[in-house]
Amino acid sequence: MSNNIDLSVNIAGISFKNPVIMASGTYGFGHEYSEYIDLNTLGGISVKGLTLKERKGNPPPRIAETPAGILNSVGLQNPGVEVFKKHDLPFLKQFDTRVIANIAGNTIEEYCEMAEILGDSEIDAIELNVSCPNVKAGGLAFGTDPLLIEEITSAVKRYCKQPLIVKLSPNVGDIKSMARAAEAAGADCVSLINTILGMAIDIHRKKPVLANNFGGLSGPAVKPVAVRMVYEAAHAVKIPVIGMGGIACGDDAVEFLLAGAAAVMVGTANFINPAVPLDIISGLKEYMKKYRYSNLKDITGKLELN
Amino acid sequence: MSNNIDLSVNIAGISFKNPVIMASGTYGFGHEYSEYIDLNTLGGISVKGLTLKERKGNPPPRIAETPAGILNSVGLQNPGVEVFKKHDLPFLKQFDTRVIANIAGNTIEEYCEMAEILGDSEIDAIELNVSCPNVKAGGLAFGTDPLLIEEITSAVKRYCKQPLIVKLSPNVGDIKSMARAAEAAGADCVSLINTILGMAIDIHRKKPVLANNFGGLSGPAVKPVAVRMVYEAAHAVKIPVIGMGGIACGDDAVEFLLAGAAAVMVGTANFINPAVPLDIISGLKEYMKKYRYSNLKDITGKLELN
Amino acid sequence: MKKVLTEQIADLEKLCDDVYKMTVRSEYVAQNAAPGQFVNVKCGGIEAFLRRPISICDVDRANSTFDIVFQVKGNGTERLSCKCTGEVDIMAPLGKPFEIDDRYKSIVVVGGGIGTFPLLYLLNSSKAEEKTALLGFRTKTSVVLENRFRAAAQHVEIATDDGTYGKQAFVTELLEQRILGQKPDIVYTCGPGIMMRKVAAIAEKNGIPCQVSMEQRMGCGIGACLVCACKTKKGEDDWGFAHVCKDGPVFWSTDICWDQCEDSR
Amino acid sequence: MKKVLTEQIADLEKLCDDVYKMTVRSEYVAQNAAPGQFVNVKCGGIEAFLRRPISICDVDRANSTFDIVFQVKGNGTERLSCKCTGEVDIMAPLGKPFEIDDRYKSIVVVGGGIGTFPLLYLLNSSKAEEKTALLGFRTKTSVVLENRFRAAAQHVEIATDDGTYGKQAFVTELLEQRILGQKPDIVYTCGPGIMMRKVAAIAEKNGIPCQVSMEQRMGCGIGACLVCACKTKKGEDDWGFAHVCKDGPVFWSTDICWDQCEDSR
Ligand SMILES: Cc1cc2nc3c(=O)[nH]c(=O)nc-3n(C[C@H](O)[C@H](O)[C@H](O)COP(=O)(O)OP(=O)(O)OC[C@H]3O[C@@H](n4cnc5c(N)ncnc54)[C@H](O)[C@@H]3O)c2cc1C
Ligand SMILES: Cc1cc2nc3c(=O)[nH]c(=O)nc-3n(C[C@H](O)[C@H](O)[C@H](O)COP(=O)(O)OP(=O)(O)OC[C@H]3O[C@@H](n4cnc5c(N)ncnc54)[C@H](O)[C@@H]3O)c2cc1C
Ligand SMILES: Cc1cc2nc3c(=O)[nH]c(=O)nc-3n(C[C@H](O)[C@H](O)[C@H](O)COP(=O)(O)O)c2cc1C
Ligand SMILES: Cc1cc2nc3c(=O)[nH]c(=O)nc-3n(C[C@H](O)[C@H](O)[C@H](O)COP(=O)(O)O)c2cc1C
Ligand code: FES
Ligand code: FES
Repeated sequence: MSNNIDLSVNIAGISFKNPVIMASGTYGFGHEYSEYIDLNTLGGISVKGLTLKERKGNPPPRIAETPAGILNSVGLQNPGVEVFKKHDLPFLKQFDTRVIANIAGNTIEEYCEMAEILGDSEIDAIELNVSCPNVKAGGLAFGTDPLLIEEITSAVKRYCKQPLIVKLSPNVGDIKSMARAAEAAGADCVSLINTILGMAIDIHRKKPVLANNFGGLSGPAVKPVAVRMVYEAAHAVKIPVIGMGGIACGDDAVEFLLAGAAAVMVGTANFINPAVPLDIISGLKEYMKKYRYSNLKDITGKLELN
Repeated sequence: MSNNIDLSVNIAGISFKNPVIMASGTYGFGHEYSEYIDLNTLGGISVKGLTLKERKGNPPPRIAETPAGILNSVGLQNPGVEVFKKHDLPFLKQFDTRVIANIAGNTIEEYCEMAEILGDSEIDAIELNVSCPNVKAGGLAFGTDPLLIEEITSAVKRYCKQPLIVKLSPNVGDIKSMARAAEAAGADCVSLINTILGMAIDIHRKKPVLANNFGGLSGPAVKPVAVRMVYEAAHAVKIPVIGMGGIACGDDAVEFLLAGAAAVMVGTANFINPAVPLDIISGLKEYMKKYRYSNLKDITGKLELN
Repeated sequence: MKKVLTEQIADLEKLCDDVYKMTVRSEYVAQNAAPGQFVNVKCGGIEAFLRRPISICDVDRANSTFDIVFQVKGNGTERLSCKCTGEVDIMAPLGKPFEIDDRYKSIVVVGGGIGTFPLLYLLNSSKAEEKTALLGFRTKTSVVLENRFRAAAQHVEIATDDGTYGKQAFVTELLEQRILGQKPDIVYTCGPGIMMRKVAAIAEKNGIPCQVSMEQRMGCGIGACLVCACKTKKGEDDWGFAHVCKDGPVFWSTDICWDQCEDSR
Repeated sequence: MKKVLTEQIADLEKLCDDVYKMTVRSEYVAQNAAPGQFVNVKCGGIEAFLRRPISICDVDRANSTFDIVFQVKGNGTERLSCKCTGEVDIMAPLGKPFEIDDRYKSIVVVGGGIGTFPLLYLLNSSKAEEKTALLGFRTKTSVVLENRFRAAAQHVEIATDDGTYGKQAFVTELLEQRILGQKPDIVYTCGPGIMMRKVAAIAEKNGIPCQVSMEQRMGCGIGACLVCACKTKKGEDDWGFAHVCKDGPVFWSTDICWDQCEDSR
């Protein structure tokens, strides 16, 4: 009986063999980690954020270590969506795992164009990274205004052949309204949290550590904030939620599932231990075995408030 | 020359002998820590958040440990402002250190009444904790809406005999507008960050660890977010800024000063090491000695962006 | 002025499975501690960020050492169980001790699991004429330090949940039987909340004063942060939150509002 | 499939002040490493959260060990300097090694400070007929492992900033003098960015190929996270960000855009 543990989950019509998905920007296009772990074991991979044209990214340093976390400011270095489609996607499609294309743009038109370009590709879903500055709205991130989220989601949805995941930014006062806006505009799923805006200062140079001055915080430090936001989002919308932020072991993943996530994403933890997705999967199984759960449905959203 | 280090700072007309102030809610009314450290060495103490009437606080557990941080949900347990004035303030006034009364209310009227009650007391400043739910606005925290911040600040300011510090909540999308609202309404200073809303889950009980379900995150984990917000606030307003969030050593304090803080507050770190304020003060001095600074003005706001 | 102490670890012994006894050299604690008080130990690094409260299990004044006995639960105690040499950073002694008084000629201590050990220090410090220890453990292998209890008390009775050692019974049943025989002047108890509540009820029913040693998650450990709340009675129909680290960990059982104190740690 | 390795520490030696040499037993690294590659070490806990990249200083194939030499800078290297026994958790060998080729009959390595040590492995691996080591240190006490360099190269010249040992000169001046005497077939350099930039300029001016070993703050250490960017030339007038962990740490000096690579770590 305890052998009948089914880790599969269906999100927006796509079935994942397990709920452990690699978070965008932390796993490249899978090449590097494929030397350390069998990508067939993964639930899915969300690829490095893609833009319409190649982007060189920000100058270094692009990373700063902080207590139990990191700040990064990669600045979306990527070869552009077309190159990805031609060169990187075929590599990923060798594996039996779901591939999610994480896309970012400066204008709604850019997002739409990318969705269109990806329409005839083999990707399984599109993840809309709305943490980017909206150049038309004077650099305000799309993801910090529910109206902008609605606008961009419904626009992209029209061009989208695959299920659409909207990845929410945590740099907001009310995450619920952001999740609701995405849902109302037709998102099939929301994922969160993206990184929290932060800064680290080199007190000897009297300058920020990051060349870009500001960066996004990720890793264990953000976990309690992420769990709270995932709980709030999952209780604000009916579409599935993918939770992430600081997950480093099976127990962490269980926290997010209980809070309402249908699946989780794992980012920063890979840097310290490339085998961490396997540890998370087996930790999850152990937890389910202990409590005789056979299905993720027995966990997702099962948190009871005190 | 290197002996002439002056750590004093004047904020809104009050002079602090050094910029290291104990953060509200982490130092009680000073009694307990006075057994471990000479309170005369401190720049100041912001007392446990006061309410108009006694508050019993939330049921336990009120604390959860998280990576490099803690969540707390004390729920403002305190004897009420009158009892504080009569029983606790006299104890604190034995010491040569600044005493800041941190106040919290459910309505603007409550805040005003407290400010009035404290008007003829020996406290040196009032710190407005605007992270409380505004019962009239349906429980929305005062501190997450610039209009509410303006309203409450200008109302309290009218009753306030002492300088008014407005303590900002980090649970907002745009901290700059909150700081500006406080300044526009007559605040003499803003302090930040208060705790970040979070949640920790006991996966075995399938319930949040905290009886109150949600709690506020503090400690080293939040430092990069706090430094960023302090930088943003300090560059948005002309009034002085008091920075806090995860400070645990002199170098941490320097980060906040460089980011623009005139002084810092120290909370969670006291729990681990009651001597931490002294360590911070001496760390600060060492830094100043190393770079031959004689005055905090040589540090505050001196961060150069890359 | 009180100080955070950096003391030498004199010994670390694995008592069973996941229970360890650490002996720490500390003149200050040996001289100043009282039964029921605890130490707040830094277990290490940012991984176990907060200090961990552990009761003092016994004090050896002559040798200036004290013992703590702890069970590995999570990150903190895990790290502590690896420190067999070197120093520990502690705040101690903390909290309100058990009330020891000449009035109490006959005492009974009721301990459950890891909660039994602080009662050893109490037995060793009490000058009562008749000392009884009723100790409950899960199973035979978890019965440790029995000899030290036998040396400290005239009567020691042990119960295990599975009957593999001593009586198969709850320790509360031992207490009920004991009281039938002879009513002690006071009952002291430490262990799981549900057990202490039962002990308190039995004592109160029999008109015996009872002290309980409460647990709660802590921040500062000294009464400043107010997180370690314990619901207690205040006057006739009122209640309030006392604090385990400062007002406790030892309380009179009749002061506790058990509805919220049972097992919410 | 590559693996994260858990290897035994064979030895830890303090070379001077704040510089340590650690010898690690690792069949895998000893068999598979090449000069210029690095190991990414877990220094411990959440305090030093990320791994730390440290170059391989030498390999002893026969004994299946390798050495790293590191300077204590912050939390991570501090912790590493306390590990004299037990295991280390490493990812290794990582990165692109120096190009060693029979074409290069006469080689010069130019090292500065902590950057000198990986060049030892290179010297020991190269089959060049004439090997020269030009090493720059701060002061006399920081000159360590000199004997091993003398055993690995025919010519060893040492410069110190303060003249307390060897010549009082910048190591780049030693290079200029050396080239005046005889032009080597290749120059390899590792050290502070500003030094390597100067070395590269000297080599390029003299038409000598030059390889440099770059540093940058890292995340994953294997090329997935893209944080360890290094500005490099790409075609005629274009440039891009290569990645030190995967495309480097060793680059041809002419590929580097020095404006952003100097000392931005
Ligand atoms: C006054 C007092 C005396 C104690 N005496 C002993 C003793 O003598 N021997 C012993 O083995 N244990 C004792 N405990 C319980 C002990 O403090 C916890 O088992 C320990 O803190 C768990 O830490 P951890 O890192 O291993 O577990 P984790 O679960 O990782 O701890 C996470 C956090 O929760 C807190 N926590 C978890 N369980 C408890 C608990 N039961 N009580 C208080 N805080 C908790 C921890 O301190 C930490 O902050 C005592 C507790 C109190 C309050
Ligand atoms: C390819 C490569 C090879 C290296 N080889 C050696 C060597 O052989 N010996 C040696 O002593 N040092 C070497 N370094 C530098 C070494 O990695 C840093 O000194 C070390 O990471 C500092 O860590 P810390 O915790 O002591 O300092 P902290 O300042 O506390 O580190 C904070 C963060 O910044 C990073 N960081 C700080 N300085 C550097 C730096 N110079 N380069 C890269 N990351 C940095 C750390 O890895 C960490 O993530 C090498 C660096 C690289 C990139
Ligand atoms: C180096 C790095 C690069 C990232 N790049 C992207 C990106 O391109 N697109 C995106 O949506 N999120 C990006 N993220 C955010 C992660 O996908 C994830 O939301 C965040 O790191 C929180 O998860 P973690 O704590 O498990 O890392 C990046 C994170 C890191 C650390
Ligand atoms: C246990 C606890 C209680 C707190 N109570 C209050 C309070 O009553 N009023 C307030 O303004 N802030 C309160 N805070 C927030 C702190 O004053 C401070 O803003 C926050 O903890 C960040 O600083 P730190 O990381 O140094 O702790 C409390 C924090 C903690 C940990
Ligand atoms: S732990 Fe801080 S008051 Fe008890
Ligand atoms: S460190 Fe991740 S790409 Fe180089």
